[in-house]
Amino acid sequence: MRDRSFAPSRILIYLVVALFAAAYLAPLVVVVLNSLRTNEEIAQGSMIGWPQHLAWSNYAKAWSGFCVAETCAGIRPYMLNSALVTIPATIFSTLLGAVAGYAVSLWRFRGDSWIYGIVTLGLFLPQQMRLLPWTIVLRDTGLINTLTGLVLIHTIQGLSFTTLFCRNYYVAIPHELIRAARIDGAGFFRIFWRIILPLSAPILIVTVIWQFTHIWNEFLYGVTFTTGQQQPVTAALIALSAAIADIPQHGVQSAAVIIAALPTLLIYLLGGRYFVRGLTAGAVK
Amino acid sequence: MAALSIRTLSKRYANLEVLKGINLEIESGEFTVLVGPSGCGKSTLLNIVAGLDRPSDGTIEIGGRVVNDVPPKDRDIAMVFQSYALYPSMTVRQNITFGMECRHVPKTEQEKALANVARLLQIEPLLGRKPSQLSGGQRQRVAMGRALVRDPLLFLFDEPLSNLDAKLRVEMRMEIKRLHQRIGATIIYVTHDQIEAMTMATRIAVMHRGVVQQFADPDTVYRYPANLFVARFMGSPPMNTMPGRLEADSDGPVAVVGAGRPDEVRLRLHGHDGAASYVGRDVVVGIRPECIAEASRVFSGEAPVLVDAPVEMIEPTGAETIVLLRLGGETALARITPDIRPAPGATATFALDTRRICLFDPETERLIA
Amino acid sequence: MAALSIRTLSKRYANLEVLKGINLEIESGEFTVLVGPSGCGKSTLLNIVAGLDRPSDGTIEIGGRVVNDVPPKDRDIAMVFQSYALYPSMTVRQNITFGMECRHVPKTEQEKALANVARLLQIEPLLGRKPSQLSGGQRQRVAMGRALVRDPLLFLFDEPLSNLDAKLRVEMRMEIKRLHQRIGATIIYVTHDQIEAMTMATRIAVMHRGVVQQFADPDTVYRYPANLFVARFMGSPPMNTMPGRLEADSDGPVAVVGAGRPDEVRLRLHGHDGAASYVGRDVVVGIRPECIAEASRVFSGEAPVLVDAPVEMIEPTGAETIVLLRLGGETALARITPDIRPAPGATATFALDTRRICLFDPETERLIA
Amino acid sequence: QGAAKPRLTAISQWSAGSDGAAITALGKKFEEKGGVWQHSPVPGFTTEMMNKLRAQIIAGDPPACSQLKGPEIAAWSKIAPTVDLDALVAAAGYEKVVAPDLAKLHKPGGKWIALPLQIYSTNMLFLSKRAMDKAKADKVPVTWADFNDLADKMKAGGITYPIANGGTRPDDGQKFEASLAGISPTAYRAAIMNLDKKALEGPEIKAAFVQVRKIANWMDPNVGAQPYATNLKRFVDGDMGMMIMGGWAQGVLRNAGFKFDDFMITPGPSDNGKPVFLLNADAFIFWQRKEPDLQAGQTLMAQLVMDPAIQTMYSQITGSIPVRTDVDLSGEGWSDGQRRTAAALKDAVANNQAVLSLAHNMAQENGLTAAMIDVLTEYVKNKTITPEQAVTRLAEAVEGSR
Amino acid sequence: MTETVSTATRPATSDLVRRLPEYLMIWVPLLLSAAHLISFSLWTIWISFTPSTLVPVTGWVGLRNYNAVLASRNWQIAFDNLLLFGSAFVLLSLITGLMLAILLDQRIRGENVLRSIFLYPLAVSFVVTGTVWSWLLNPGIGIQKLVHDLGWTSFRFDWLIDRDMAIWTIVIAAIWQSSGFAMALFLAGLRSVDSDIIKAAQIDGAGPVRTYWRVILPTLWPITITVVVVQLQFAISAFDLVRALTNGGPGIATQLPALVVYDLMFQRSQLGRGAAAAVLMLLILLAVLLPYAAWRYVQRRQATHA
Ligand SMILES: Nc1ncnc2c1ncn2[C@@H]1O[C@H](COP(=O)(O)OP(=O)(O)OP(=O)(O)O)[C@@H](O)[C@H]1O
Ligand SMILES: Nc1ncnc2c1ncn2[C@@H]1O[C@H](COP(=O)(O)OP(=O)(O)OP(=O)(O)O)[C@@H](O)[C@H]1O
Ligand SMILES: OC[C@H]1O[C@@H](O)[C@H](O)[C@@H](O)[C@@H]1O
Ligand SMILES: [Mg+2]
Ligand SMILES: [Mg+2]
Repeated sequence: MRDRSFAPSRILIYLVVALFAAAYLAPLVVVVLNSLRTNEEIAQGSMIGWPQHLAWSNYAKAWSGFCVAETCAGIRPYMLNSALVTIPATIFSTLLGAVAGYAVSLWRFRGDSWIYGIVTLGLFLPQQMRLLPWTIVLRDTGLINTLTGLVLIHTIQGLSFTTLFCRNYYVAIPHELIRAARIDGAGFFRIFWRIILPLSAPILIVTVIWQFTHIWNEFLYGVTFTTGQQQPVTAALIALSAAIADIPQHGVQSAAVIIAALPTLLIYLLGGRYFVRGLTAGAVK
Repeated sequence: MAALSIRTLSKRYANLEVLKGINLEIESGEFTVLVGPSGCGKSTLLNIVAGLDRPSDGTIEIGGRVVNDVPPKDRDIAMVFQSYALYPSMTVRQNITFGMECRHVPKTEQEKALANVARLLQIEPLLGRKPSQLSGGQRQRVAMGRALVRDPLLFLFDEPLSNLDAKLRVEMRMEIKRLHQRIGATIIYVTHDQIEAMTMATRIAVMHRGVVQQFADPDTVYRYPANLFVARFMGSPPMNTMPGRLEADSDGPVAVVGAGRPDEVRLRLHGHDGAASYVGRDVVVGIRPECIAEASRVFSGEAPVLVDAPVEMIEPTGAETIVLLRLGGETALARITPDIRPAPGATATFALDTRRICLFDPETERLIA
Repeated sequence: MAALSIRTLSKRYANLEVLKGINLEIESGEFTVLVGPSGCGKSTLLNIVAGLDRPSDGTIEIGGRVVNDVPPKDRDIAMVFQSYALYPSMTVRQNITFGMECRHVPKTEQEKALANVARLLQIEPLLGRKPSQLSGGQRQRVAMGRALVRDPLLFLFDEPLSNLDAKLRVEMRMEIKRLHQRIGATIIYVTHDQIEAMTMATRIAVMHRGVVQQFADPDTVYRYPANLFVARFMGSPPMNTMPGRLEADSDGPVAVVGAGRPDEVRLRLHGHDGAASYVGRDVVVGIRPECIAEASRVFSGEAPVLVDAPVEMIEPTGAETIVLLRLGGETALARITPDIRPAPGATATFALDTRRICLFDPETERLIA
Repeated sequence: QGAAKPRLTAISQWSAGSDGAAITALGKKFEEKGGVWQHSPVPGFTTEMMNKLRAQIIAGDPPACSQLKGPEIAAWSKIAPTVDLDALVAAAGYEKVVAPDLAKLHKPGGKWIALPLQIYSTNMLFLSKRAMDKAKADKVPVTWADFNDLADKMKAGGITYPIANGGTRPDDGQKFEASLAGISPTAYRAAIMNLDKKALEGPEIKAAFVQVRKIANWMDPNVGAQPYATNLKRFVDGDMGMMIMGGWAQGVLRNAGFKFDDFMITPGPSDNGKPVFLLNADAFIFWQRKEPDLQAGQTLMAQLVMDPAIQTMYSQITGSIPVRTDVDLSGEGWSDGQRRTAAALKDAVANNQAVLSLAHNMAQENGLTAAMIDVLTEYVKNKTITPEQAVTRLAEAVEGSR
Repeated sequence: MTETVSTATRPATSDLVRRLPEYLMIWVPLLLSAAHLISFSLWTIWISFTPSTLVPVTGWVGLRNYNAVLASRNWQIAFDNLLLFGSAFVLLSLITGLMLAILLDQRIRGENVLRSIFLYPLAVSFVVTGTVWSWLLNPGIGIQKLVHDLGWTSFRFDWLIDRDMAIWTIVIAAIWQSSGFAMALFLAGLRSVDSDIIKAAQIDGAGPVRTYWRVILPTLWPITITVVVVQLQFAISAFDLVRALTNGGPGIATQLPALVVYDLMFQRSQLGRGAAAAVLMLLILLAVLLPYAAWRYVQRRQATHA
């Protein structure tokens, strides 16, 4: 129970927690260690081991050295591409989802629950099913091979999650607040902007974290709908890992994995506390 | 000209009829209190008046203008909510000026209006705070400020005090009343606390199941409740209501409780004009607990009717003693002076204020006299 | 033997001292009510008695046994919580028998105990339901059932009625009282509702800021509040307290309010023995609103003291009229009969029950006489 | 003036390692000739490359040129118009120097629409010198019996895993195709290339499965699904002995800094003593474009691909052999392995023992290939499946996927 | 709460024009989202009845694609795996998440750090998770190799290459990646349990185990259901992770429906069959979601009636 006093059982608790923490950290530790070992060193022994001398060069190579075909600029340009897709798509899908969730929860209109139900079903529609239809859509909108196209895809697909979570969060906001504002003469947008949005930090943090990591980590659309220099960072990672015509580059690959994961890891570490809070507000309704 | 007139107003949600043909005419400057048990439709009515909800039927006029199709902000009303509904992310100042900002009132005028209201409500020191930094009473005041600053034709209050603790509630009650007297505004005030209703209203509308049961000044509602519902709803402890019979002797009508029993109680009626036609029939006899008191009590100078009754239980509250007694076999409550503590089980003598007895038709439950 | 004795009990949270040297001796069969404003430490004290929290200092004896180191389940107590704390996933039956299950009471005995309690509380038809399917009053009863089934030395109630609406609260209050009379249990009951305290307690402990201000029977607390805090806390509307001076003439001591003013009020004191030493000094004069009434009122057969006072405002509540008046320049509330409605602004005559005046030392705020 | 500056948009999956290096070199040549080289590598598996290609085609914006090979050339040519390369091929005299079976794949409608660039045999046998020493063997195995013998010897010589191998799907497929083709090229052609029902259930198939099981038993089970390259070091060090692989492994070995003296490359086992060549050729298909600069780019690209110097350059980077049979491999940049591969091709063609690789998508379209490889990979990984069961399953897979 | 603000005034034409931006802002994204979901699903259903291979074509082949998929070993294995993987993963991640939540609920030191440790895998892409776990679990280069190198050569941990156990490696990696999500929800649930209930249980004499088991955990049902649905959805559509970790192997022992769909559609160029497999996958999803939706509906009804 929530009791500080009983010592032996608390030692056991700390022990178990420590074990779990170690298990959860292990993969990260392995990758970090490998990112500091040379390929030869890894090939000698196993994937798990201490670096004999710190091979910082892996990072240099991962960041700006290794080649994807004729481009030898490392992971750097791909990171930028990913950012160019992820940041706007995260912002758009979050904002639109917030507006939609706000409309659905606080301004009920005819047919809202149907639309809302369908939109949330989108959480469950398998990705593979959408690849070809998106191809056709992007063709018809002329957005194929543009980052804009990817932003569009991620914005629309992201709406399912953002709408669901924002709506679940907003239903707990007292309706009287909206009523008061309407009497004050505020319209739909002013209410959203001045009253709802300032209350939304916890849920916006959740949707931003969620959208950001999902879009950042996405691969299939990223390689299919971009060309050459626009590819996302996941493509560069795959180029490193799926190299069939090469000796495994585990050291560089590890360094690249870490660099590529930094933005999402950071966003989780910084927002993690709010994430848990907002997640509950948004998920359990 | 009526400040507000509501005609044959109905409201249905799906197959639930929440308001059934409401008619109300409210004069300018009146303090109308809507009371009724939870779910009777008070908030719905208020929301429709405010324009936050649409009536299914009927018309609403504010200041002589039909407003059915006018959006809330153009109805010249202000509303105070039970939860205060202060904008949590704005300071008190912004909460109060937000409406003016929406209506594009010039900054200087905003400032002036704000200063006026803040002075009136004595919330000047709070202007920079966020609602979360205010106590319940302060929040209440800010909510009021937001309404006052509009200077509207009509104020709508939806249970503005029900979130306050008892002490603060009494204070704020007086404050609102004083405010009403000072600015002479027209107010519609929803509550389900009948003490609030009695003490604040110029007229009370008692609602039940979507119907206005009675719309009259507080004294009328208290002394001549239109029906059993109103009789039992207003007053705490509520009016004692006992089955009885109406008889008549040479001196006039007599209400008999527990007729035929050895301990039957006969209550001579005075000035109950409508009673005549009920002689010989069953009635419901209503008598308020404060009309049953210790034997020495004098009711408005008249010699009281004295009755002996067995005491079942007493509850001394300090300021008075509540006595549970039996009248003609029926249970009734009496409110007597705190000094006197009749022993449970014994019989004591009580003074009755028979002039204030109410009679109801047991079928229609309506007031006879 | 005391059912519970608490000695020099203190509790600190970090640098906050929540309880400061509490001493209480509670006899077997007593109904002790702990009252006090929010945050004064009532729940903390109860939790410590229950063993849910540890005291920083002091000892607790239950039934003569020091229980400081005894876990809650072995203290022979039962507790009813404000939120009822029913186990939401269990049926009413399971809620009641869970404790016995934990103590490995044989099934048949569990059934018997359950049946007893269910009959006593008339909750037999509810046994199969989940808490979510119960009304507030029913939940309350189940929570009580869970406590009763233990048949403990000591019952602890933490504001068990505060989640109920006014009507139900009054009913449950009576029910608990009857229950106490029937089973003769020792009860400690926390509330911040002083009507509950007055009507239920055999003794009331008034707490404030972690200190027991007064521990006495309800009448004593009401009539002889140990200090100004208790005087103002108990009673609604609260006791009028006005600065005054104690003088003396040949007939004995006189309390003067607004001394020197043209409208000064002189109140002759009777039987205020302790007053003598304060003659010529400032005092605080306390008089309960129900001790100021219409001129015709007779207080326990004595001829009342009559006073003329300007009326500021009236609040007719139906059952009575609350009058805001001025006594020697000080504001005071009176409770008069509902028939009489003095006009605000005019002067009216009031009867005063001077025997029940309280005097307090303005420095120590303690009761003088 | 007048002519547009040649520009080429190209898609391939060659993004890393020797593949990446080779195509990059090709691009340099293209630019040297005054062209604009716009290559889009699609990292990942062939599937991702094809997704990309499909998306471009559906969008009406196919690349001027893309990687594609084997029967897929015919299949894909049906969904979008391709370029008629006959004139360019004729001008380069390419037809004469390309093996006829190979040529057929690149002119599905009778006209050249795609150009093969390099050739591998997927059943070359790589022998580790150190392992041979440990086994005290010096004879290069010719037949499967020799091979099995040598493996046994290696095992006896203390090599726990005589076969170095990867665990990917093509790796598993290669073991089977090498076995079957080595046992009977005729049966291979009938069963695998022509899908003859009787041949599919014939005794050669069963014999091949028996041989595959032997190979599987000599492999390190711990490899899991890792690519073969993971084991290259152990192979060179002599901890593992032999590897059945395509010549691309040379490129990888060289890239990784291993010396060519450490291993030997020879045609895979063939029971009739004559080399069997499991043909795998990478090619470019050319998609119709209206833009003059792209058309000019396609012409330039086609010329480059058929150019013996370019093919030489390319193969020397990747470890393949040129498509052109008239390139002289005696020069410096060529390895013994490549020379042997080229010789084997010549022999095999002469003896009608050059067949198309199943594992590398040369024999059948992808759907069928994948269905067959399902059976093969399961068989390699699951030793409880008997050869008889495997035969039945393979036939069923072919049936089910038609 | 069913009560909501409804639009008060019947929109007159001028009103409509004035409120156009807000209508656009609400409806355009929502309709786009709904339209893409409906049309994509319908499109896939349509394709599943056509003879499409490399690219979509018109035509009608009835149930042929469905029969072919259902008859294939790949699908059968994938389906069986889904049952095993789905139930094992959901159950174990639920238990793991709950256990972590209970442990963190003990007011232990460093809770923030620990919570971050259990949450960070959520930030990592499935591809990376798959790759890294394939390193760790591969007996030739991972944990087994490490232990062997340390001298304990009889140690075996080779599930990745064991046909029967390989599916469990996916379970392990998936749990590692997503049990933090379950933990977060459960932790919040535990924290919102009325502390009076726990006190009541203490007085009733329930020990810690009994208190959790009988009193606290049963209140977590709604959260549990949410977790189950989210994890189940993850299990059913698991793709990147499996592809990077086992790619369906050894052999085809770890096929899963999502892999089969992708493989048929894009690797084998059998669009029609791939679409049929996708529709079958959707049906499996519906089999999970419909009971959930029904449960929610009943719950909501009960809530409004209470
Ligand atoms: N949007 C709605 N849809 C369906 N029923 C509703 C809606 N809004 C209110 N109701 C129902 O209408 C009835 C009246 O509700 P209303 O809020 O007006 O009651 P009230 O008198 O204000 O009660 P309270 O004192 O509890 O505030 C209730 O039964 C309520 O459930
Ligand atoms: N765990 C704790 N840590 C710190 N302070 C606490 C803790 N528990 C209670 N307190 C403080 O102790 C004081 C007394 O709290 P307690 O709950 O006993 O008051 P109470 O009299 O029961 O009030 P209420 O009527 O509101 O229930 C409060 O100021 C409260 O904030
Ligand atoms: O495994 C890698 C090899 O696969 C073959 O199918 C391709 O034709 C080669 O170009 C490639 O290097
Ligand atoms: Mg209401
Ligand atoms: Mg408390």
